Amino acid sequence: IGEIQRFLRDDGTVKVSRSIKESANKIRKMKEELTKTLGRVPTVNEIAKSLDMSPEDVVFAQEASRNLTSIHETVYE
Amino acid sequence: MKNIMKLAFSAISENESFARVAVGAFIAKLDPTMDELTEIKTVVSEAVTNAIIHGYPNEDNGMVKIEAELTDDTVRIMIQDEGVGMSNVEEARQPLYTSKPELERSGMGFTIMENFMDDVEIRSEPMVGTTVRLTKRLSKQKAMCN
Amino acid sequence: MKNIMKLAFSAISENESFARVAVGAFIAKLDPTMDELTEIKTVVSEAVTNAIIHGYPNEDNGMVKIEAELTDDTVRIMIQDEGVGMSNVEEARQPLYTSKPELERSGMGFTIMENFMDDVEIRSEPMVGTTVRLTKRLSKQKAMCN
Ligand SMILES: Nc1ncnc2c1ncn2[C@@H]1O[C@H](COP(=O)(O)OP(=O)(O)O)[C@@H](O)[C@H]1O
Ligand SMILES: Nc1ncnc2c1ncn2[C@@H]1O[C@H](COP(=O)(O)OP(=O)(O)O)[C@@H](O)[C@H]1O
Ligand SMILES: [Mg+2]
Ligand SMILES: [Mg+2]
Repeated sequence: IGEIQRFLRDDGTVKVSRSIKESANKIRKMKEELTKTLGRVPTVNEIAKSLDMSPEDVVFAQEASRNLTSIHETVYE
Repeated sequence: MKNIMKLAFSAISENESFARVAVGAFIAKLDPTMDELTEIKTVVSEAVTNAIIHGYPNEDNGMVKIEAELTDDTVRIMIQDEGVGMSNVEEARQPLYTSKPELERSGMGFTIMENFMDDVEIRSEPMVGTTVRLTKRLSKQKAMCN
Repeated sequence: MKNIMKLAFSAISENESFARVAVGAFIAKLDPTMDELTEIKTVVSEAVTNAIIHGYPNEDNGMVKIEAELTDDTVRIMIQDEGVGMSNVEEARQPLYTSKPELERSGMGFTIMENFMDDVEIRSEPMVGTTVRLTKRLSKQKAMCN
């Protein structure tokens, strides 16, 4: 059961829309940073490793933020 | 309105996190909480891992199928393999039961599914395969402004 | 080793970003650059949007199919609908050509696909549907130490 509890995060009741936006910001910053240090565009794995995420989750977070931003814009602006 | 997706992919462990994210991305439009998303991704992992390591222990060309359906605030997910199947589903569902202790399996896969989902249905037939159906109703107290 | 995934989903525009993530997450294991990832997600968007708005203009139950295949550093993606089809594919491929100027379409979908992918093949038949096949070889100059 400890195993189950480990899956639960402290910020668990936060909406995906908000949490994902934070990850997406980190991805954007990490991409800029790595582009400078590597002198080229980083790969998905390079971003994933530096943020301790899975490459698939990098793809998801990046996309979800794009999507939610556009929903936000159409609904609230 | 009903929204459906069907997915099939090579039964190799590299595809496990792809399956988690694909299902996660599909349900994301219901705007679940992070807990709900984590729970759903976790149960998908468990069921997909089972299909890959237990369903197709010796096969290279096996495919895992997933179907997901969204209606209002309810998520239905089916995970299916056409692998070796099980003869005793009741035994397999017991907490800590594993047929592969040598692989350091925890035997907690089905227990995790039962904990995180509202309903878990398992059908299996030896030499035909295994179908797991999971249902979860998402909470409705949504944050209105973010 | 070949890795395959097949996907089918309701032809509704909410699923466009799901399709982008599903394909993006599937190819993530080839470790594309962030730019290659964006290119592939963009072409998937274009083809899926075409299937939804042009392929199924009046239908509610249409399904869009995607198949993707990874071999070494090559990604092959097929996007298919069983919608209205096209009678003149050559015309449709022209930059700026659109049959729906009233929807503020840019007419650049196929041009974008051709720019971002190494190969673009379109088959279409009126009343049968449209199949777009896209191929891209990923760059190999990757950092070796990971
Ligand atoms: N898809 C499947 N095909 C065949 N057998 C399965 C499948 N899923 C589960 N099982 C059987 O049920 C047992 C319990 O599964 P689970 O609770 O996930 O524990 P674990 O995977 O750690 O063994 C497995 O050890 C296996 O014998
Ligand atoms: N899946 C499809 N089914 C039917 N017609 C299509 C499909 N995809 C493209 N077309 C036709 O090709 C034209 C050009 O497509 P595209 O270059 O993406 O421009 P746009 O989508 O902006 O019109 C469309 O306007 C439409 O007439
Ligand atoms: Mg298991
Ligand atoms: Mg278009």
